[in-house]
Amino acid sequence: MKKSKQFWVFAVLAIAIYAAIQFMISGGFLNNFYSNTLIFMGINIMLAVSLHLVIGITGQFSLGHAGFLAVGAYVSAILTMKLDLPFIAAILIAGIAAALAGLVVGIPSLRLRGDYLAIATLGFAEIIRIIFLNIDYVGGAAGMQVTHLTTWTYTFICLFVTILVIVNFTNSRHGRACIAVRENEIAADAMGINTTYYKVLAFAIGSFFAGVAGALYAHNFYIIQPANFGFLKSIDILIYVVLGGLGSLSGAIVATILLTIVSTFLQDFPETRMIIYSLVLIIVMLYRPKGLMGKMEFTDYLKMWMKPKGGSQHEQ
Amino acid sequence: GCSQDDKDGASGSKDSDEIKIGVNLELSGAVASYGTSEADGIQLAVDEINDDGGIDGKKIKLVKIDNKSDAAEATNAAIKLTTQENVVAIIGAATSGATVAQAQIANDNKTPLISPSGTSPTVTVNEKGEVNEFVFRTSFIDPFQGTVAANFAANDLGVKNVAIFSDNASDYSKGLAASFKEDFEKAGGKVVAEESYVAKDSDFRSTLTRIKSAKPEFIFIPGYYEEVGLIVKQAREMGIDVPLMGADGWDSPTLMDLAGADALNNTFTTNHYSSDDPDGAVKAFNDKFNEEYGKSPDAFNALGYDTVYLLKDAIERAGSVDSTKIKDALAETDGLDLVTGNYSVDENHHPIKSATILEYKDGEQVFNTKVNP
Amino acid sequence: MLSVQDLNVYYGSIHALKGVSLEVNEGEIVTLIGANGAGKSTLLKTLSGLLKPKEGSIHYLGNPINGKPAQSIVKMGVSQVPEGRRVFADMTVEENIELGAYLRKDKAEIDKDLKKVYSIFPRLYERRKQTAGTLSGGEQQMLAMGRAIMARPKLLLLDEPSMGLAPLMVKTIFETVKDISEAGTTILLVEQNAHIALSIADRGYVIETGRVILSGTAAELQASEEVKNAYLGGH
Amino acid sequence: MSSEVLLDVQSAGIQFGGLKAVSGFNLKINKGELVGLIGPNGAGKTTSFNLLTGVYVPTEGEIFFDGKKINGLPPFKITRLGMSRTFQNIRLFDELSVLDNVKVAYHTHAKDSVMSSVFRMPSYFKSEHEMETKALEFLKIFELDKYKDETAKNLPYGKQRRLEIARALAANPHLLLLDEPAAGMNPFETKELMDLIAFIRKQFGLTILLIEHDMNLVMGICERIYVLDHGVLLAEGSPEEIRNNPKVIEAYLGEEVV
Amino acid sequence: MEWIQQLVNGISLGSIYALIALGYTMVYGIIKLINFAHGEIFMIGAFIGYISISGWGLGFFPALLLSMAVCALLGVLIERIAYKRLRNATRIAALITAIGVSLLIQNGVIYFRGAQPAAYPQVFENKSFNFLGAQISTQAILILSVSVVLMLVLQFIVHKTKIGKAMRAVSYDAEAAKLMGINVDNTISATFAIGSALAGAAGVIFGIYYTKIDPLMGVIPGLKAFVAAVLGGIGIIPGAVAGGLVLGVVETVVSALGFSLWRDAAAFIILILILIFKPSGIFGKNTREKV
Ligand SMILES: Nc1ncnc2c1ncn2[C@@H]1O[C@H](COP(=O)(O)OP(=O)(O)OP(=O)(O)O)[C@@H](O)[C@H]1O
Ligand SMILES: Nc1ncnc2c1ncn2[C@@H]1O[C@H](COP(=O)(O)OP(=O)(O)OP(=O)(O)O)[C@@H](O)[C@H]1O
Ligand SMILES: [Mg+2]
Ligand SMILES: [Mg+2]
Repeated sequence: MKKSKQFWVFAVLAIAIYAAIQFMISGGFLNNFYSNTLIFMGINIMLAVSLHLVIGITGQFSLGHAGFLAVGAYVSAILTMKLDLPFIAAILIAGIAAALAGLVVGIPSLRLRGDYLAIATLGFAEIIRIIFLNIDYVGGAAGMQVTHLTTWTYTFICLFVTILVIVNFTNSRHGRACIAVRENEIAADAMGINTTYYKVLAFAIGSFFAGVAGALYAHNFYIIQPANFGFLKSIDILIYVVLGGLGSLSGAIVATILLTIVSTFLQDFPETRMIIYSLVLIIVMLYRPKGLMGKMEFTDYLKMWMKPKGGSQHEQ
Repeated sequence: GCSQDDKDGASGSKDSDEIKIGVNLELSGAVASYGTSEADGIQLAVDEINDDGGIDGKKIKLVKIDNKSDAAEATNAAIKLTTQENVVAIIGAATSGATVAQAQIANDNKTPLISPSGTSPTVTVNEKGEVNEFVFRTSFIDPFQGTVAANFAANDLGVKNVAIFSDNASDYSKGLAASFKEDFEKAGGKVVAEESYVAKDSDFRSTLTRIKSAKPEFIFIPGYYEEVGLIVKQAREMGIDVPLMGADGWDSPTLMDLAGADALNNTFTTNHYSSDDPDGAVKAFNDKFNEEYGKSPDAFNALGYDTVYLLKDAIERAGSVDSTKIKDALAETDGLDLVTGNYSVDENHHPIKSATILEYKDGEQVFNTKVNP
Repeated sequence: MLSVQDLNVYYGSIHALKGVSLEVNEGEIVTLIGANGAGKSTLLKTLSGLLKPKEGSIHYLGNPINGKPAQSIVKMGVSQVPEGRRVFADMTVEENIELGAYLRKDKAEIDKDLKKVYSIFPRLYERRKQTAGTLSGGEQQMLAMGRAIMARPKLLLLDEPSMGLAPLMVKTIFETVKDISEAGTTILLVEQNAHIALSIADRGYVIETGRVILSGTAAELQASEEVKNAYLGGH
Repeated sequence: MSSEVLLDVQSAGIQFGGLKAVSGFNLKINKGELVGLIGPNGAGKTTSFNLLTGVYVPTEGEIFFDGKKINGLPPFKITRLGMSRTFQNIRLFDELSVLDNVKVAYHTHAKDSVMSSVFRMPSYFKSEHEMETKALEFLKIFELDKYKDETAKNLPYGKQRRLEIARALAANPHLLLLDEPAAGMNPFETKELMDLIAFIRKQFGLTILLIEHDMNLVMGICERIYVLDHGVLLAEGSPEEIRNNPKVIEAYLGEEVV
Repeated sequence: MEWIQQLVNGISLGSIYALIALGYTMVYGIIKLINFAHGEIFMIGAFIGYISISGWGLGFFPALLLSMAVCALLGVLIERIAYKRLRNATRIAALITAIGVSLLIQNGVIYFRGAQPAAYPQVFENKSFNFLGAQISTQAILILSVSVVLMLVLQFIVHKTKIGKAMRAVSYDAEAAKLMGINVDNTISATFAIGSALAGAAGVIFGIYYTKIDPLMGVIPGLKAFVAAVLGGIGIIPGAVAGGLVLGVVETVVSALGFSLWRDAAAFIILILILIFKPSGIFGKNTREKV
């Protein structure tokens, strides 16, 4: 079938990218700085893509993604540092713990709409952060030192799985149900869709991958502190999703890559860095209010390109 | 770290007539005020040194990176400084957390890292108790000031029942509170109230009300002047008139403005130095800073400034810009006179500095006692 | 009174009006009929200044008004009852009606008109303290009409005023339209219900995919085979 | 009219604040009937639809569908029992394609689980295929198949109405509720719609309840008509009876009627 | 006695939140924009007051008025430059721009003056008097009364004046508002002007009450004001004050019980509980979309 061919193209392309980069890292062509930037980028993409499922696909305005990142980071750190579990197990359990946290947060709050939901999720994320702040077992404000275990390979595999699962989910009847909830909740309900179930499901899946990202995050930056997971972190993730184009997974990826590059590049201008960064944000939004890619995906462009007179085709 | 063996060979900057020093500070984000203050102090010192002909004829070139008060960014910045910029050493970060985030990188890349104000013991000694070979600090560690304050309260002020009001978001503050408590209880005193606040709060009245009803004779407030100024002011407004005491985090001319001279009467701090110390170096620094920035320096300015001189001394003694030699020289620093006091380093890379106890009297910081480690 | 020449309007790349020209004389009721998506609403929105035409001119009382902001066109006496009612959902019925008179300053006259609106639509009076969003579809349509009447327009643009109304109410609305017209207001009426529209109109235009394809007096159009087949349901 | 009762509303009602929007509403529909619901604006017609479909929970009375009590059930459960509707103000999934709009409605009849779609197991492809063919079938009936890839919100109004009906049909209902399906259509289009309603009713063996103000349509195709006024039932009967009912004429139709 | 004192503490903290939330909810209610830059306008307001009092020696009232005027202007400027183009874009897009503006102002101020705090000069003597054993400061009373008075004024403007009705009309349907002859651009500018002037006033009063101002001072109060506005019901002016007071009292009570570290968490738990039982805030009408 056509869809499965698409999958294989995607898979081969992904493996090629992975191999090329891995080769450059082990061959010493990419120094530590670049490989670390790539890892950072990968983690950010996972965060953006998982939030995209919640906001872009299901239309639930969550401002609490950093909370699930925190759960993943802390749980995985406890597992590797205190319980000496292998990293892979820590990654998985971190995802599951974050998904559970997603359920706990989602079930009461997803009945709220719009900004009320935003503030409730923000509140939950802050509560999560404050809980970690007050647990001495994980170091309180001083945080927890974590061994560096994240590698490009781990990052890539997790990223690949994240994208694959979310793309496949989106392009299924379940994903369509989520989009229907986004487009018109009342009509979705009237069409027999259990809107609460799908909202919570999307939220839990999104949280799961945020948790996985958290595990990679914790094991990449040597230390985790509650201060790293404040609401500004949630906003950073939100920016990726919106800047790329709400509803476009490709957009979320492109925006994350671009912003990470911009941010890295701006390190050379420490005093004006945030000024330029904020100007970039404002200008992009002013000139591309629908985000860099609007609702388009790479595959849409590909189709348009292969079928020049194909008009407006929309997949998903 | 397999690609790091080119460290000594290919790093072009090391043979040039410049010494590249990385600066990895909180220039934006939540604690930008600490980072920017230190950056000012650092810049002043570097300008001075360069105007004087540099270190062994080589000019210092700073490579500044803003870590946005975020540990992840700090890690990233440290990697950039070590692997891209090939700096000789890194100064930063202002907070312990962001410094710890770089410690491993400094060790792996054999680049000395000096935190001007990372006071937590874990900055230089990791959780397993091993010393981070390449990591140093300019400031005291927390326990030392806590001990000094506890002894001062118990012996000099002779109080028995005290309260502690610390900043839960800061490991600095928590560390001080813990060591104060331990030593004060050892000295036979009693802690009748232990309360916390969170940095960036502005209203402390409800907790102060609680403290007041515990009737302490003395309150230890280890925190940064931004909050302490408000705490002192609000405490006095609420009729709490017992002696208050803090540590070097209090040191800033702004504290006086925030709290008001009256409120600050009957308060004490431990500090590295006294800015009205007649000692020439301190006065010269004060004047120069005033001239350059149009304001009086605070502790962060001074620590940033001193960090550059600490490094300069090590490079001169190492006689080379080889990182390992600089590290060795840093570890042997002994009796170096800095603005923030006479500095030596112990085997845990903790500084051995004398502390001064200052008292605020009608808007003036007055020298009270000097305590040697 | 209103003269439109060669109007071209786009939505992005969609060419919605392709060279539309029409005239409305003082005191007339002119109706626009046309299938769904023909561009009728687009035309009315352009006349009110909500859309900017790419080409062409609109003259109202001899003055060019194309490109002017909506509020200055309203000030000149052009008022519109928009498609889909567009009432201010969270404001009360009364507040909605009062907003119709936003640009007027004559308090006494406003009160009089308010009473008049309530007498035309007693249902609105019953519901005057209710928020407009909870009104039934028909009630909202009445409200939108009432709101437009409050502006005392010289030219009233009506976009499908009978949509969703009960038969009795349709009658009331069209009687009201006639009354308003007799009181001296010129009317441009967009309507799906071509029977009724043509029965009260003086003249009409037929629009199809952005073009005027037919025009004439109401009687002429009612008699036209083309109109009969396409818009009157074949009889 | 001796066949099975499909919908049985027993003195249902709802109150908003002080306003009794609908009260003491009794309605019985047999399997296979086509029933009209008319009444002045604000009479409570849409509200009674909302009661039936679970959008509002009745504050009084009971509703039985296919013998089951359904008041209090959430809308999606009622839909799954076999009742679907269109809305007075069109509510499409604006950004979805025409085809996907219909697929969403078929959703409840597909079987593949979340896991099977995420891991693209055979049941996923089977169910996608089934959904696609079914959806296309419905689109064809409504002559919308050539717009299948168009974004729903870009359709002209009349086509949007048709799409809404197609979507409601794809939910595979026994009872279809249509709220003013002919609103905004000209007489010609209304005529087409009447034929279409008659067709789908026969094709799918549907029972239909519709709200409409266009008397040509109501009188033309409904077998029985209920008249609501001020939230209470004013009359019930055949089109002929209703047309000549003086109370209905006074409250709703006006003197000179079709 | 301690409890009366704590209640007084809570109310005075709450009135500060209320004061900031008023302007927030105003802009929020009308434009439906979560104006993240509100906290930064508040900060600018505080700095203008500071400069005019300690730099130019102005008195309290002239400084307050000046700060309100400059902030109003700044608010309008921001709206015209950064938000106007996004009127037809999604609300989240506008939110991101607002975040951008907020970062820009914060970091712009840091760039020009550094991140260190400044201390407000003492403008008037802060006397405390004793009420049932609790210390009440005159400034706390001033803040509470200012908040309540402003609330009444705003409520009057929005519900009783023509411009207020125009604002509400614009908020529900800008296009239909145009058809009423309402100048939508000017109405929105007026909304921003009023909201920002309120932020400016709050900044000056905050400065006087708490003494410390810094470039990041707007972040937390901005967030708290947002929470207060939502708690009270988005766009509902008395709701902002009620939300602010509830927030203040909850935080204080939690601290008073000795859980000061859980203070913010408790505030959010209360928020979430309230929203669960009252999904559109304390004063929000539970209007469901009519189907
Ligand atoms: N906002 C918009 N964006 C893009 N296209 C639009 C927009 N509004 C209308 N159109 C398109 O412009 C054309 C004319 O639309 P318009 O609303 O003027 O039709 P109409 O004659 O009023 O139809 P109806 O009888 O359904 O109201 C249609 O093809 C419609 O799809
Ligand atoms: N959520 C609500 N809150 C308050 N009143 C409501 C609500 N929903 C409906 N109403 C009121 O109930 C009455 C009935 O409304 P409904 O929409 O059912 O009328 P309808 O018969 O469908 O009219 P129309 O033919 O005009 O659509 C109206 O007066 C309306 O104002
Ligand atoms: Mg139209
Ligand atoms: Mg209705």
